[in-house]
Amino acid sequence: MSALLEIRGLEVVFDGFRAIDGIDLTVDQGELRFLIGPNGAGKTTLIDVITGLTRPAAGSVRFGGTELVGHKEHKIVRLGIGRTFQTSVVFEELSVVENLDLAASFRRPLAALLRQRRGVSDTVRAALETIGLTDLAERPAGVLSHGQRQWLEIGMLIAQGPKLLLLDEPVAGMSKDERERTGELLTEIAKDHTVIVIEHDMEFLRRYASQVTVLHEGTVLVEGDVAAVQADPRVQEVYLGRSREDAA
Amino acid sequence: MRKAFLRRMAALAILPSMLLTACGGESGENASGGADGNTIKVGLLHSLSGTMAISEVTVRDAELLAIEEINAAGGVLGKKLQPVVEDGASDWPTFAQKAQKLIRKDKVATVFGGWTSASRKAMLPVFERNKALLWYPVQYEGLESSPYIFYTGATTNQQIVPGLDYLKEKGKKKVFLVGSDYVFPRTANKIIKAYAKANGMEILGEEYTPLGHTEYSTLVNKIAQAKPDAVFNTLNGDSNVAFFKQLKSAGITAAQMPVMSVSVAEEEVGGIGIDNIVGHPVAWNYYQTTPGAANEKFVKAFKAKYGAKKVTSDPMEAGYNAVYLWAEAVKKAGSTDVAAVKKAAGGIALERPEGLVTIDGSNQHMYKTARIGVIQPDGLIKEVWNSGKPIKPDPYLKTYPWATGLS
Amino acid sequence: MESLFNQLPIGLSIAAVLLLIALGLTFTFGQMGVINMAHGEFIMAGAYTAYMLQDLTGTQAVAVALPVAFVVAGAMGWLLERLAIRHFYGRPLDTLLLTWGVSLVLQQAARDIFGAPNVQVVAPSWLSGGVEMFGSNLPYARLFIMALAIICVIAIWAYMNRSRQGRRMRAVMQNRELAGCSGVDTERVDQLTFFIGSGLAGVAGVALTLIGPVGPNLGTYYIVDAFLVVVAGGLGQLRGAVIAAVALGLLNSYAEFWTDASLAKVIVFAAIIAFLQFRPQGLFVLRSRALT
Amino acid sequence: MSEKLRGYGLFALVALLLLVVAPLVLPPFRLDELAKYLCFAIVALGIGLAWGQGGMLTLGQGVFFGLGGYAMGMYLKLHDAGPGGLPDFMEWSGVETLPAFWKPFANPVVALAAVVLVPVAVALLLGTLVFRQRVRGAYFAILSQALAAAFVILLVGQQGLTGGTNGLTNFYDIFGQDPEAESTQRSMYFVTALVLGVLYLGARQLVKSRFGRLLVAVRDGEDRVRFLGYNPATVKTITFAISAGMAGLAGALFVPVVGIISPSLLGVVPSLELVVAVAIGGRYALAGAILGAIIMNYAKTGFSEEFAGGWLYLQGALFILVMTLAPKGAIGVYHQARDALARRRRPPAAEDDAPVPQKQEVPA
Repeated sequence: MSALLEIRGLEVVFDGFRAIDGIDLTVDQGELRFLIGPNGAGKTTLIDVITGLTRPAAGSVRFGGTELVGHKEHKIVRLGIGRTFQTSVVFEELSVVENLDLAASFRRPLAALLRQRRGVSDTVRAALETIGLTDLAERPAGVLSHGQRQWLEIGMLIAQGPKLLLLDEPVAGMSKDERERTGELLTEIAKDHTVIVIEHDMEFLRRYASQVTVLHEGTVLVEGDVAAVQADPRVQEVYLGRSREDAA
Repeated sequence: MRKAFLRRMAALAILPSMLLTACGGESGENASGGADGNTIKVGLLHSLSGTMAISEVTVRDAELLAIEEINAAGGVLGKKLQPVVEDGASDWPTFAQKAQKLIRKDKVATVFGGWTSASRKAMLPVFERNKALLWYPVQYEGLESSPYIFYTGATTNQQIVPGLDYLKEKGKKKVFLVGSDYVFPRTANKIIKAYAKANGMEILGEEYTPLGHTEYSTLVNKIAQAKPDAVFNTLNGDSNVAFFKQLKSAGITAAQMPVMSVSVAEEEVGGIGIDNIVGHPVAWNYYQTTPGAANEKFVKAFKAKYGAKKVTSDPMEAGYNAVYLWAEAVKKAGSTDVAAVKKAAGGIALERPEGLVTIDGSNQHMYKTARIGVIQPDGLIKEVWNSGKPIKPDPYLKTYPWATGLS
Repeated sequence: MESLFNQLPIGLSIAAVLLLIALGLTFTFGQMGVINMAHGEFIMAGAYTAYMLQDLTGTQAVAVALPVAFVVAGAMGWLLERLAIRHFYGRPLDTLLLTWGVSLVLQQAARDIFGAPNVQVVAPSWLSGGVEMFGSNLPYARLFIMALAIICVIAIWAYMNRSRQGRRMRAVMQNRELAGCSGVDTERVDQLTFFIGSGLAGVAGVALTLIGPVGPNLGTYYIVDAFLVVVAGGLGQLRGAVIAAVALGLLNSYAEFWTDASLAKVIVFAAIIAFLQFRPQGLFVLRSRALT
Repeated sequence: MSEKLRGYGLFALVALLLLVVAPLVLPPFRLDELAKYLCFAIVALGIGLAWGQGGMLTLGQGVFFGLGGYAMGMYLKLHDAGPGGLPDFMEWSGVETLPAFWKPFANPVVALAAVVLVPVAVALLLGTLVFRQRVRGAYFAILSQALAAAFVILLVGQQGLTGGTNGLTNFYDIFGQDPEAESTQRSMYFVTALVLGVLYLGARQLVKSRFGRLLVAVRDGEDRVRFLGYNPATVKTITFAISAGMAGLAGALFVPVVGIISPSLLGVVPSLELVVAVAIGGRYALAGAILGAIIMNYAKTGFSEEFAGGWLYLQGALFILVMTLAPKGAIGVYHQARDALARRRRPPAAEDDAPVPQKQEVPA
């Protein structure tokens, strides 16, 4: 296995506040990596930097040997990195299938985009089946439930055909059943993709994670498999200490 | 999706049918021409809305007054005049289209209308191609003589040139030119520069500001630094207010640097603020205070009809005259036929509020007396100089040796 | 070279006018994201307030009218917010068009109430005359406007940073939901913001009677310039608006001095487009992590 | 398939009304007026595309209308002046030699190409500068408005080159026809109606294409679109350029239809009025944009013929009401009424053409 994503010496500063303070992180091809950490640890900021939304003050992010820092968002997507957001953003006025079709079409030349879509492409059909929204394909995305929207987002991600998927809290706000289905979806996707997941939900983590990285105050605190990380006293300190503060 | 489209198109289809029903009636009423039975239709085409409405409405009022008076005196050729009023909406293409409507649909005998040069230029082709008549009541930049337009306001040799004569007489040698950025000021200033060259005057500066401009501190500073004897002002509309206010607050008074204006009349004085403009000269052919029985009658009738606070001004009087001059030509021709009226109009002379006005048949402009006035503390304008006799109109300034090469 | 200096006070005085007309917008546009095209008509309302007060106060109308115009225009703004704008939050472009409709109605109303011609507002005698500065005459009227602009800026700054209400206003601006959850009555804050923003337009209107026409078209002469100041200055940023007004005022006066008034306007516009290439959000931006 | 046929059938019906019935029934003067409204409808179609579909509130379409109109007007002026001659306004403005940028317009092919290409080029340039920097929403609206203001000042100020406030007028020969002749006006009407029809079909095709779906996506979530691998700036710039090209074409048609092009048509207010018309007709439907432009201009003429001042009240009030009560405009109201009816008739409404849900615009 070779390293797909290599982050070295990353620093991000917001108005004097160091959101990320020197992170090194390596994710290998085919890995399913969970990122956890208390609020303000820098998880989302890290993903923002990888996807070009936030510019780092220092450091490098290399993806399959290509430096990502300085590229615009859509260029990074075109290199093969896809992401979701904490609050799902799907295009409510477009139908489910149109949402997926757009996600699958960005490699088409502009002239081809000017033609009307005829039928459903194989990529889109496969994505529809994976996320289980085939029955709702022609409905506008605006009528979907919260969980269905999250799945649609994941489906759009699959349709993009990326090499690396970044999921930001995919099960937040979901019912128990929905979490279950999302977990299965995740396992399914992880078979043939490299995935990084930000997640708070410990139970979800225990069930589906293998490799975990714990962030704290902008640095990597611990890295390892689930059991090792959970047993680590520093991790307990960070989470418990935090909760003690909150209670006070 | 198809269905949605279909329904949308259905909605779109309602519209033309609406138009059809609306216009069906109109085409029926069209059958009657401009001079049927006991009335003669005449068109009044001024801006009743938009930025120019403020000026043009008063001209329309004066024209309506004239029509009313003529009707009260028995009308023309035994028929009453029936005004058809249209709104040019301060928009030049609208002027062109409304002119076309008046000529083709209403079949009016003549049209009185326009104020800005732009509106006249827009209407000109419509009148020329349709061989219809337009009476244009405002002073303008000259260099035009359409066979289908009668110009009842001053051309340049009846306003700009006398204004310069007056400044020269007063010993003002160094002049600064200020104008709004459009055709009248630019043409006027070209004439002024030629005049200055021939008469030993010096032009210290020539500045234009966009229409509706209200920030004059830089310009006032330029003037203050140039230290001219006088300013020749061809600003238009609201810009005059800002200019005079800022000139006054910079401490420049009429006594040390008179500003000769050619677009400020009685109506504008109030808005500018009397104390901001008092003592400054203006050049026109008519003031509310111009002596004579004809003017007394006009002012009295106007105030009686529209209110005692209303003032009369040069363009209003020129519009009022236009109706009388046309009526006189129709009487002389014995018909409203355009060719006959044009032929009869030359040489018609009427005693008007501004004095004797004679139509020059060769260019369809008027012989007019030039009058220089000074703004009084009561807001009216007092005449301080006049040309003594009506000046022959010369829109191309052919009789002025210094003006060769201008047109 | 002399002109380099004597245009300076003129540029600053233009800046003061720009600042006065734009200050109200930094509230309504900046704090609430409402593009109020009727802002120009609130300026007009302020000017007509001064005109109306002349009957009572004679030539001191301008001084007396300042607070009255603030309340009159403020009340109009408050009414507009209550009746219409509050249904439009989150739809800035719709508000723009809505308020344009309002501005049309207000213009025509002014025409019907006060007549189409400009009216006269007599400047108080203590404002006639001026001082020499860098070889050019700076009229007292201009100094008055500059002083007024400075006072307004200080007052707003103090209000925003020192008063309880002002802090609430900033809280709502930065995070509406959070402020709402923390017990701030966001609706009341919106009303107040609109009242103050519109009131400032009224104050500007009174000041403008000293230098410009007072008529139904008054608002249309200033509205585009006012928005350009806010765009260049950055949303909701007082210091941005001040710097942008000064920069645009100076640019305008020097450009006009060396070219002419028409070209100066075009130059200013080109400069703003060029500036936005470097600072697309204006001079100062509030950082936010939210997407869109 | 039958629905598709009916759809085309209706389009054909409207075409029949515009191309056969209207010319037969309307007096020539009214037909010429309708032609003028159709010109505005073409601009409105472009606004519907840029604003309704793409979320770009362009308040400066008058600029592109003007560029197209002036390109056409310059050709006609030069044609009237003859080889080596000067347009009349240059003579009285003291311009003695033809300015260089006028020269290419003596060639009808160049002029006709410029009618579309110049506005498109300007829009591409502006779009690239502005959208690349993610200037959007209200900022874009204000900038486009300032552009209209600056453009008018420039046109008016350069009188010797552009005809100043007067604009270009008094054309004698429009491709061999007398512009004031009824036959010319009639054929110009047909040309305008045909152009509108073709552009409408083209725009509809665009909206239905993947690009059109992408455009809606950009409108509703520009930043999200980036993470789908598209550059929203490109999508917006292209759409803006298309709408500019439409406005340019409309301007070019306007010149022979009305016989004048002048700065008073291009400024802030006329540009805004068209946007308002689109909003009233229904911005989310292309047909709504066209409908709005025709109705509003028709109402404006009718109203101002009756009482001039009242028009401002009516326009303002109508507009406030539409924005408050029916932000989707006339077409939106029609859809609502239809859906309400459909629901009453068959309770489980089929969602084959669900109405556009209440849209939140992307804030700046």
